[in-house]
Amino acid sequence: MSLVEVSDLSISFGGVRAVDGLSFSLEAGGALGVVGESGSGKSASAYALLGLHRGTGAKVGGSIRVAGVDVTAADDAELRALRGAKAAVVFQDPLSSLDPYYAVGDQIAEVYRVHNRASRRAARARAVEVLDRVGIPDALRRSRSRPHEFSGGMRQRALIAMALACEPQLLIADEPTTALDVTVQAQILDLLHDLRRETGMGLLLVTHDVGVAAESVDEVLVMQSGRAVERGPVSEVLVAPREPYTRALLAAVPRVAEARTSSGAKPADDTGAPLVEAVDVRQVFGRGKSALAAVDGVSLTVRRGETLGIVGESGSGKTTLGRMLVGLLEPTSGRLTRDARVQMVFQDPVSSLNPRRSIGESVADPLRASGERDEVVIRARVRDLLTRVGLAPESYDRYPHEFSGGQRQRVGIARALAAEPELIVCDEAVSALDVTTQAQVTALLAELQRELGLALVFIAHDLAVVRQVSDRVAVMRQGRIVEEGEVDEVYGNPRDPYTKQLLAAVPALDPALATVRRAARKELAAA
Amino acid sequence: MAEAIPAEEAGAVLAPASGASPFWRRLRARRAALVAAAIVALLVLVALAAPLLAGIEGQDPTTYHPDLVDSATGGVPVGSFGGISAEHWLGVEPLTGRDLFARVVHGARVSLGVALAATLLQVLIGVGIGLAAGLGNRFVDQALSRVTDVVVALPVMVIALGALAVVPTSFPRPVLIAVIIGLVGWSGISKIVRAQTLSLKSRDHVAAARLSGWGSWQIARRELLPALAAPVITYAVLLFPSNIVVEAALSFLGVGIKPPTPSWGQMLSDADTWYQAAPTYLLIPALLLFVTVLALTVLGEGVRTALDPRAESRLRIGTGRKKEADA
Amino acid sequence: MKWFLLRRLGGAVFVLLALSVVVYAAFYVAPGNVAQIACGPRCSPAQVAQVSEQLHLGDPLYLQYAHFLQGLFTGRDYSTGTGVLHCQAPCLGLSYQSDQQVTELILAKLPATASLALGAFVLWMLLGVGTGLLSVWRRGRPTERVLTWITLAGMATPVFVIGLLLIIILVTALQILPFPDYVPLTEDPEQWAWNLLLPWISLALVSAAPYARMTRASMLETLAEDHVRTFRAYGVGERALVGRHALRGALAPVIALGALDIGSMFGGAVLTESLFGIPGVGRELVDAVKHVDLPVVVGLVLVTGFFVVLANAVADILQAMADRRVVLA
Amino acid sequence: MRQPSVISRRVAAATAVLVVAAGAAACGPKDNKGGDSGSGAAGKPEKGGTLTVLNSKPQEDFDPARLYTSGGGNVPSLVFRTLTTRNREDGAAGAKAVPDLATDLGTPSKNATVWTYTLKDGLKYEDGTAITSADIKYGIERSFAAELSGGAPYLRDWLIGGADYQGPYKDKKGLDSIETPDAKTIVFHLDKPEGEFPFLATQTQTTPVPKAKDTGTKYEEHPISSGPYKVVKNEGDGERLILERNPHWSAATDEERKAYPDRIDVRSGIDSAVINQRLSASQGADAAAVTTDTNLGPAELAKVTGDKKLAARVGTGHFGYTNYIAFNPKVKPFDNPKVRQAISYAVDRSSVVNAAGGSSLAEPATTFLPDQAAFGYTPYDHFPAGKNGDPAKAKELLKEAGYPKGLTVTLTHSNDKDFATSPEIATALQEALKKAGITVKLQGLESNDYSDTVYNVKSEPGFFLGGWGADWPSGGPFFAPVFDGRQIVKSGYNFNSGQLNDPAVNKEIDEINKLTDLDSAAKRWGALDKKVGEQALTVPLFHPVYKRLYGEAVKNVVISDWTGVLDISQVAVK
Repeated sequence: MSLVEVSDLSISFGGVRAVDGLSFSLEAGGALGVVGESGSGKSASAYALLGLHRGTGAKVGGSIRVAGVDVTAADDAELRALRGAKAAVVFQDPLSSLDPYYAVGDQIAEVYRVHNRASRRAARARAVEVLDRVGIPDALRRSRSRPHEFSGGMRQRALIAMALACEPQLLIADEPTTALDVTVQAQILDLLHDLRRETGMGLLLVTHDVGVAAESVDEVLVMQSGRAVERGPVSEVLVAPREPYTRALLAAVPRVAEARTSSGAKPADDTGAPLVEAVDVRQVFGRGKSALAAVDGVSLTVRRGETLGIVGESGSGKTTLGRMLVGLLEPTSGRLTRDARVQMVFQDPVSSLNPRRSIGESVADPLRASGERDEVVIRARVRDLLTRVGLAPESYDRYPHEFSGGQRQRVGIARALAAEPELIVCDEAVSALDVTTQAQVTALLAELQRELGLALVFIAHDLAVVRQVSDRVAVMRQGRIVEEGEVDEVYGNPRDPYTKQLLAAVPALDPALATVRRAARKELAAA
Repeated sequence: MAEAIPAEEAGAVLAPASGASPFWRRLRARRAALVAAAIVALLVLVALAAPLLAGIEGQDPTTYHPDLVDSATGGVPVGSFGGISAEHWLGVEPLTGRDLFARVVHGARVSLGVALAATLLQVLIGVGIGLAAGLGNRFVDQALSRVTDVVVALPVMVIALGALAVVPTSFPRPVLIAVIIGLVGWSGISKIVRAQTLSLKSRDHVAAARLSGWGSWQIARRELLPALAAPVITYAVLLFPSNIVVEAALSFLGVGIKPPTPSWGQMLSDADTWYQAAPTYLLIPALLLFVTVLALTVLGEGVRTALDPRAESRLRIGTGRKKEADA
Repeated sequence: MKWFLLRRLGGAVFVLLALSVVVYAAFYVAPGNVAQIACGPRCSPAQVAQVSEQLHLGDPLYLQYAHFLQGLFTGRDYSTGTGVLHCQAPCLGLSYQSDQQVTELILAKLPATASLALGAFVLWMLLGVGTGLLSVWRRGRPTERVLTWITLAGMATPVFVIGLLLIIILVTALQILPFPDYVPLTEDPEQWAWNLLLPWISLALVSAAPYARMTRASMLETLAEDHVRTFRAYGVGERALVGRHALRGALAPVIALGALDIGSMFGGAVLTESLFGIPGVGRELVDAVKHVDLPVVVGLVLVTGFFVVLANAVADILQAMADRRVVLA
Repeated sequence: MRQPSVISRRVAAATAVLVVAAGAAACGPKDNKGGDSGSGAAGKPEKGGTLTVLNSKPQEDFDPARLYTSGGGNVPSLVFRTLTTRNREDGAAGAKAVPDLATDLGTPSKNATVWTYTLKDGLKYEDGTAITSADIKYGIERSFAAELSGGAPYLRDWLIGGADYQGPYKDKKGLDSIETPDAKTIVFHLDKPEGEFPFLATQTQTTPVPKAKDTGTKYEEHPISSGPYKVVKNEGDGERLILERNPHWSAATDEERKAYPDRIDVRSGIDSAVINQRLSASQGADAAAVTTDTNLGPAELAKVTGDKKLAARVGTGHFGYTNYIAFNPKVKPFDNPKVRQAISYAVDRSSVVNAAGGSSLAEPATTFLPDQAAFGYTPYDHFPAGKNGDPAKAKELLKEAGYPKGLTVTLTHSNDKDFATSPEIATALQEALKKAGITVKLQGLESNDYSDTVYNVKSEPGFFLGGWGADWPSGGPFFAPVFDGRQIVKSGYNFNSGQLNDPAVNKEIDEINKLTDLDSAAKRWGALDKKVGEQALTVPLFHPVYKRLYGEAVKNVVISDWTGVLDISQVAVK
């Protein structure tokens, strides 16, 4: 009798049907990856395994059996006994998945005591044991500190430890590494891999990142808008997909290993004066002992028509540098000259547009600011821009909440173009988007660059995307540029060890390589 | 008087209220808020039409009727229930014999008027100082917070008596009282506005506006103020009833509205000893004050949840009842 | 945190000085012949002049304020006719009305206000948080609707109306409680509590309402947080989720508000004190202002100001701790 | 005395609830047999027990030099004996002065400008030391010191050199106009004849203070007692005062003070409503309780009259006080007597009485002097307004005065709810005058602001509410300060609001002051009041009536016509 048996599962929230007739099963000890874009219903299905939709007003149809328990029929007590003991879950955002007021050790002990008769002291000992098992140094002392004293990666390890505490038969991981940096992501995936080998527990890994799936699961299930599209061993589906959707999905995934495909951009015009030049710029936040140098002595130039990629993990100072280049932030020291009109495209589609103003008005903002008063001219100009970025001109009077993330980024781009800039700084402009939308938006940017001779500064943490878009690339670490150069040169044979470590951590699409690269990472980490 | 003003956060969340229509739909959905809105509308109507209503009854708030009170027993109104009769719908006032209905109706005009003016003043000052503290540099922020501390620390009693002593008596007293209450109660709003401005400042669309070339005051007007409307309105609607209570408290301490202008607070303070001899004299203003403040608070609550779309969804999560889930 | 405390301390000193200047200026400008009032209605102009000279009322404002500051830091000497009375620092001067040292006067009045404030604080915290917790625990059910209505009613009634109703019911009709007549704690604790019960209850009923609302709002907010979902996914029961996690999350902002309110309570709940005849700081302030007794008013405003500023600092600290999760790694 | 601070009506800030408790054992009607003519609980009063006094106002400045009392005050007279004091008998006799420390009421000589007193034998302080005339001289001199201000102005005005003397702390040599030839006698030299000096001698300023024990402003904490009780505890400048028997007081030398209770506990700072509530409930210690400063308000009165048992425990008294409208003839249109007379006709006294608490707490007045024999009350009503005013007559007079279409005036009043100059009374007058075509605008001032404005010649409004009380029951202190031209004070508090400076009136006042036969003096004051009344400088409105509750166990309750309230030196609780 298999560990998980789901047949004809359907979930709908209010009128929207999120999951429609999904059936799959998972053998004990097996590892299944559920891959799909946002809105494909992958997370909703995973949560249904633990009956988490109960009481939220969602309508759940079909049957779900987990470790011998019929979840839909189980009463509250039975369900609670299942959650944590037989099947445990690790959520996406380590930032908010732990209670900020209790020590990490106590929280794990609390979960342990729900399922096992144990004294408080014994539970705490168990907590320290599992914390140590997931590789948290000096586990006893760290078990007494509170979540905000842990880094992102450490907190995700603590959550995995919490899952291990009651030795469940099944671990459900919902986008466990999406919020982490690529190097930390690799460590977490390796940890999951070792734990499975050691405890033999089943793994249901939900992710939008095909690479992550390739590296850590045996079989993969591709989902699209609530339905299963294709299922099979990872080596088959990811290498020779049968379904057209899977093929399109894989095509849209940027490869860090491949060179730029469409490099038809005009050669960088390095004759004219640079649009923006930074010489040893620094930006220090806070004062006295608690001062933090976000950008610590960076020099770079951006020429007309060129695309400079800036890549680095969180806390590397790449966003701060971007804001300084645009002039939103004055550098604490160093020189920054800028003789060009600059604009910016932001990361978060929700916060980049004023929710109370129609998208047409948002795009018209720069025009009004530059003194244009004639409504007819403004409206016409905005309609052109909307069409240019691939949006229906009639959507002038519609509100941001009526658009998807991708469409909103297009509005952001249209707004940037309205000011007829010579340089656009894109700060993680596509990081929040699904792979397919990501590909369309990057293609749009490249098209605009060619047509309008724009210079682009493309800031991102995803090395693969940066490679597809940039002519030159700079790798940043703790406020400094550790390596800079032609994109193929830097990606081909990186000189700086940090760049090497970064590139090694990016999950490869080919599962066969996975074990080889995992070994290489271990040896690099040991060095 | 410190305990009359609730300084709690309104708990309003800066949820991007997507457009106006859903707000009205949600507000209509809340029955209690609708009833409250009706009561408030009725009260405002009564306050505005005070002379008309008193005219219908054929009385006015100032005429003395010595014959309707029994002088020997300390001025207790003649007749049952404080002298309620055809001419005097709510009876008469002990000692003076003035018509209670006319006084209550005119009192509504003063009490509601003063509270409204005070609330508007509080909103103006609060938003002004809150925005300045939020947008200004560290030094400005610190200085303004200290100023707020000074205002919060000054007991309203001292300000009231100080102002009464300084301002010439020809100055209309209700306006003076409204200004005094207004000067005291704005710290709650300024705290909220400052907090929201700080979080808004870091929003991308504000940065985009700056990049488009707008100056910081234009940004305040175009980007910040519309976003501040929701929390400020919610807090103001809650502040309004507490201002009525403060006006009543000031009259209670003898520094509020001065006779012969009637106000509910003043009627309450006169009536406190009559609770046994002429109970209606105390109960009518007390009841009216209670109903008004309750209606306004309920309306305020309704407005708050209507402006915060996530309110309903929060209620259901985790109530854990099995049968509802499988419906 | 050290930096924060230093800045707030500096701020507090500034606020207190500003307060004393504002009050001095207000009273210096206010009409009302202080010397005549201090001397007595039938004093001859000569006598009034003597009193005015003795109380330095003739001096310009800045000189009077300088005397005040000198008294505050080094103490001052007053002639009692036959000898000299040294009022040591921090000396807030002598009351014009009663020639008592203002510092002594306030210290005599503070216990009454403190007992009223602290007793009421405990009651309204229990009542407020309790109602909030209950209404979250019973959310969606009729009890929550009823509790919400009671809290809204609580917010809608001024303290002197509730006090009156309680007196009518508990004292006159049922005669369970005696009419409150303040007995100092040191004299007879049992009587002290018994007499303060009524003022505590009425103050608590009015002040508990905002706490109930706030507890409910922040608990609901915490219940929607991810970490509560985590624990629910690990089989932790609803009661533990509400009692342990949601309540703990709500306590910090509630206590911060509590600190703020108790600070202003030390300013003397003027209304409650007058209604129940409690010889507290609030009533003293009303009398002092009416008799234009400047030293007492300045002294009282400074003392109440001190408590309010202290409470603000404590409230901000608690708020900062509560928002610690925002300032993450 | 303008506004008697000792006896004040219900204070504005008080909030009140009156309970009518079922009440303890009812006690039968009292008979006034025996030497003790007081009412109160049945049975013969005995010594012992503790009398509790529940007051709103503290016994502030409990120093004989600083107290402004009428006849030595109620609580103060238990500790401070004076040369003469008020007769403690019930009713009209109570309005006379009797000897206390002195053997007689003083022997006047040189046309009543020199008064000589001899002290009784065997007078001792609480510490056993003897009381000498030098102590009395020093006691009076102290009241001139700036630090100990607050007393009545008469010693300063009457004694030779009184105006410039600055008290013993500054002028070490003392006041020559007081001589002490030997330890038993003291002679006062006045700058003009004062027949009523014995009344002045009842004030606490004539209480002996030994120079050795004087501690200036600190003396009030523990003044040396010469009366039946000594101060055992004085907290918060009179907020809590405990008196116990003074062993060295001898009843033989003091027929006036009965001093039955062993201990008197004076508590203050209590809400006046609370006081009335506790006195009517009369539970526990409150059964043996009285009040010396809180009257029944109108609302409480309504309940009391409905309950026989409670009504029996209410002491009703009349204190010489008149509330009136004052005119300032220097301000138009009040310079025209016809306008003043028109207003006198238009006044509706019944609605004013209601605003002052109803007919049992205020009696309409048509004369300036109070309606008590001691003041030489001579009834007159020059401008009869009847019960509710005579608007027709008033209009007629206004036409004659040149205001056919009526006129608009401003009435100034205080904002305090003191049932005397309060907004309620002002609005009552406003309504009445409207009927006579006179539109009245109200100007309410805060209490301090009000006194400064109306009692200052420069800022005195034309038309304002006023009130005047008696320092002692005689026409002199009541009539002279308001109508004597020489008492107009240019800078400082002036009480002659009409600013009348009529030589004939001034001369008659001096003549009456000369008389030592107080009865004939009273008749002369009555006649003078009637004559001056014709000028309508004031419109008398009402005289207050004081009603006060006392505990069930209180015996021998004496209401004297001098103070109008219960005399604490007579009551017993056993």
